[in-house]
Amino acid sequence: MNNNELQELIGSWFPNPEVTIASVVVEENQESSDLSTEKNVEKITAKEGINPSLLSFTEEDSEFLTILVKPEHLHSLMKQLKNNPKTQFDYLYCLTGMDWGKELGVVYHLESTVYRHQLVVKVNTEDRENPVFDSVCDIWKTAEFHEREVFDFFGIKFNNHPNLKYLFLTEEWEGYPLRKDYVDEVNMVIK
Amino acid sequence: MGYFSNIFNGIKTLLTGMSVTGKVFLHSRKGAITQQYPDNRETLKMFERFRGEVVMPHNENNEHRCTGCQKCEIACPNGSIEIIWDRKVNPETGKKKKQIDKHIYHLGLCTMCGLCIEACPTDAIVWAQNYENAVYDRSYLTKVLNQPGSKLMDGVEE
Amino acid sequence: MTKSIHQWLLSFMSETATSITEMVLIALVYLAIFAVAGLYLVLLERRVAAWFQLRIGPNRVGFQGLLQTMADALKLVSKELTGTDRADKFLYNLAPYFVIISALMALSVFPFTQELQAFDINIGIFFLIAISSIGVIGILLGGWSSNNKFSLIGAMRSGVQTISYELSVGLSLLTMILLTSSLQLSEIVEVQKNGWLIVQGHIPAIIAFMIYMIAGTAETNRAPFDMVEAESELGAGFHTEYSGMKFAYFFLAEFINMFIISAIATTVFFGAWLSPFGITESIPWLGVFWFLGKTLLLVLLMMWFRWTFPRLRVDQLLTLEWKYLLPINLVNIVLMALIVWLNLTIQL
Amino acid sequence: MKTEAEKIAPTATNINFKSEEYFVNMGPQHPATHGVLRLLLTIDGEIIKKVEPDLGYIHRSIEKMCERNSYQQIVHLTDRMDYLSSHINNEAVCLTVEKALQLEVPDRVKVIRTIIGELTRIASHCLWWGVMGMDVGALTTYFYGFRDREMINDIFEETCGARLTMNYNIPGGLMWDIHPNFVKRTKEFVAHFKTKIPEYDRLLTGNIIFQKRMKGVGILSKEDAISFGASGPVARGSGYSCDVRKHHPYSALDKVTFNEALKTEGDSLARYQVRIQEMWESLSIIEQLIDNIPEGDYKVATNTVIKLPKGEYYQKVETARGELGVYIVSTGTKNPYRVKFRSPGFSNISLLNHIAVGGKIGDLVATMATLDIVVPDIDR
Repeated sequence: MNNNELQELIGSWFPNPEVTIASVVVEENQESSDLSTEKNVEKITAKEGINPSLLSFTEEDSEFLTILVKPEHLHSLMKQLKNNPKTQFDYLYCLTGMDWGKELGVVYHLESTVYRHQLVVKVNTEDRENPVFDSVCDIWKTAEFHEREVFDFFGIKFNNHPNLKYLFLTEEWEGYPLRKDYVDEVNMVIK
Repeated sequence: MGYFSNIFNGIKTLLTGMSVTGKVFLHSRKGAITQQYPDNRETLKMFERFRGEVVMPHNENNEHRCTGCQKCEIACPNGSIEIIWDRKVNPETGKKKKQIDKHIYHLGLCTMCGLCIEACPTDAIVWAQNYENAVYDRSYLTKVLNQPGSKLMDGVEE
Repeated sequence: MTKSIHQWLLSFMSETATSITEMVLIALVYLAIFAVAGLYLVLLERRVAAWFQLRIGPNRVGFQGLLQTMADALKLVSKELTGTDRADKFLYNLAPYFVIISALMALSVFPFTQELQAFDINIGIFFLIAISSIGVIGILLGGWSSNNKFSLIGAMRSGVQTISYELSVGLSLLTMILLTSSLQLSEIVEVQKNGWLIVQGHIPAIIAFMIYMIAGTAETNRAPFDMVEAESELGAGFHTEYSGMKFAYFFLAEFINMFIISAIATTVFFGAWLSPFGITESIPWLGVFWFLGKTLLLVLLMMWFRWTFPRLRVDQLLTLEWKYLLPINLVNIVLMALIVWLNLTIQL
Repeated sequence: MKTEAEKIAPTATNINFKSEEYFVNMGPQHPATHGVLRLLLTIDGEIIKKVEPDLGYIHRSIEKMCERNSYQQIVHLTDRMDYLSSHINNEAVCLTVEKALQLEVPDRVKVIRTIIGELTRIASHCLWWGVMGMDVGALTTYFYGFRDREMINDIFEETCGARLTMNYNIPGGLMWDIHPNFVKRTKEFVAHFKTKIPEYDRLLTGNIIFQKRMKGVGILSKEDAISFGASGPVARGSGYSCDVRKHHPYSALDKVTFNEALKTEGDSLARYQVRIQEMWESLSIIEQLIDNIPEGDYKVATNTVIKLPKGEYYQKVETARGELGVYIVSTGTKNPYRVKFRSPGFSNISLLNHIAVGGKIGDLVATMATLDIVVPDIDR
């Protein structure tokens, strides 16, 4: 699938409540039954049908299609991405913690080993004191270690993680080293 | 029968393995790859691109090519180069010109990445093929690359 | 010469005192010779390993590194003895002596020449097997008392391994006893004047020899059966916590044991000091070299094993013994018995 | 009330022991962990019940260091990650920067990068083979592996100036042109090594003890390999086709033909055979390219200060251990805003617990050797 088709398909999972219920139902039915028919008509409806408060798409500044999703919908979106036979993103090849300055976030790079299409999912939170996201390690087992790494360096906690404790750092470590506001006057040399 | 063929195949593979090491054993006299290091200092020659340490070549008049532009200092990722420089008046032209006082090189911090030599516009610093860099005290690793009393070679401009 | 010493001692001592003094003297001489011999086996091992591995090996101390092990021994003697907290101190200190003494005791019975045999008892082979299994007690003690889990695992492996392979060593030697009908080492050599036993017994003897070498390698805990030490798994196994001279005892014992296993093989399969054309019978002192030469060849073979093969896993070690070596061994004894009964041996 | 053992091992406190289980601390100084990796083992007799890796003993936070360095300076830091495939790491960063700058490097650069990359892969596999043998107890393999690796290191030293941390790539090309002897020496090596791989097979691969040690040990299914994010020979041993060189070819890899080494068994032996097969494939790639290195420049000029346009850039390459991803977020300044290295070893070590449980201690060591761990690559 190319990026447009992906965007269309994923958008349909998060319908805009302002669009009439009837059209949403039609959309979903079409989604599950036949995608190819009335493609042009549907594309317009699908793009309008996305709930902008839940997730948004962007393709600028990146070679991949990027989805920005709200934290509360992260897990359900990921589960769909993995399990939906049309997307099958079964390979989480990179999980990156991010400090955007104001917000903290996680970036997921996904690939499907069946279709070989790629996708980036981002999730951000403004809560710097106690940032929490849902863990995806029940979907991809590799996330277990990667999320622990993010917990080490950014202090982002993950719900339902089986073994969330420091992986690299010692247990008595204070602060989160990869955050932009981390200061260590002894060990950090700043030119 | 599988039992016995297992045994015979097993023994055969073991003997094949032993033939490999046995062959090496028989040719051990000339096959050894050991370098008897301190003994072969005379014959041990490094390749001309080998990165041993950064040096500044001087010619017979005790002149170097460093203009003190500090490009190497900026290029260095580890801060292993420090340049102490001054503006001095050139007696002939009467113009003020940048001149290095000391080109300090911390071998202990250097990762031999070669970015300083890439950055140098006048080829003032080059790689030396010196490989015996062990010293008894860390302070010996801080070196001043320009020789005392040396000055800039004529005609070298940025 | 021994007679003249005996006469001289008898001239000022009672009979009992004389024999005790003689025993002590002989023991001291043996001890000195074999401690040095063990050290040189270490050097040999290191050089041979190097030759197998495209290296040169130690060649700095003395001519061709001949003094290397002396230097090593000096270093080991002068090293600090360290131990762990809460180790069982008594057993911990006792363990190395078990290992080294059992190794040295076994040396006393070998017939180096017709005359040079310290102790010619009529149960020679039995004595050797019995003595060589005492060493494992030392290993078990050392591993147990070190208060280190790796040592403990190593010791337990050692127990399992030695108990199993003891059987194969015993049975393969028993196969040969059928030919000699004596346990006394001097008589075993005597029988071989009509040809080495490995020739006399042909097929079953060769099978017995192969089994003996495999089981013997396992007995000495050498690669590919070095479960006990297994440095990539257990660090150093049972002697992880030993240092200095106590470690040296374990180390030396391993090499002396290797020598013993090869020496038994030489005696039982390859005619000890006997040479072709009876040279060593007319010039007896040559027999020592003849004996040592054969032994060293077998030692070399064991080193060749060590520097070629990967290590077995502990369950495969037991599979090899109980599923392969032991049944073959039992069948082999019957085969040998048939051959002896039907007079099918080859007599030169 | 804590028991004595729990006091000694503070990180073991959350492990629930059964009465017959005990806890062994394997590493950080242990011959089989290939560096400073610490494994917390829960063992019942000889049988592994749980493996928990404890990382971070050589974590240098390269990702944070990158944030204060310029793009040229980042390259040499990646040498220190997976030091056995340092050239490929350098290449990954350079490719990312070039992609962001939309810089087309000359064909000569691409071909040279690919040849040296494949040589690096062979060198890494040589070392792995030697250490693999040593881990299962065949000590001699180590020296044979090093003998052949030494030839490659000499080639590197002559051309790149260093044997291990070469830093031969710069954004926009190469630091220098190849040495005049490079082609000759590489051909010599290829001819030499073709006689040596069969020797490897005769010494170790065919050996009955080795076969018994490796077969059916540490089985990883294809689904698990994907789910655990495994890559490189580890995943290909499970039949998961994941070679970045095939699926997302970079440099000159789209110009050559080679087979992706694949095995379906998923055990330690399969992973071993995949690596041996990869050495043959790398040789064939080198042979295809070595005679036709195109003429041209060895670099294109870039600005002294490289500023990437605002955006996010991701590039993956196939190192000797698997898929290395470089993720650079730029805000348009001369330093990257965030750099993430997706290292193959980190994902591969996470599946150790999954495949080692139920085996013996010896199996654990053998399995870990087939994962081909480089600790600085895991810790970064």
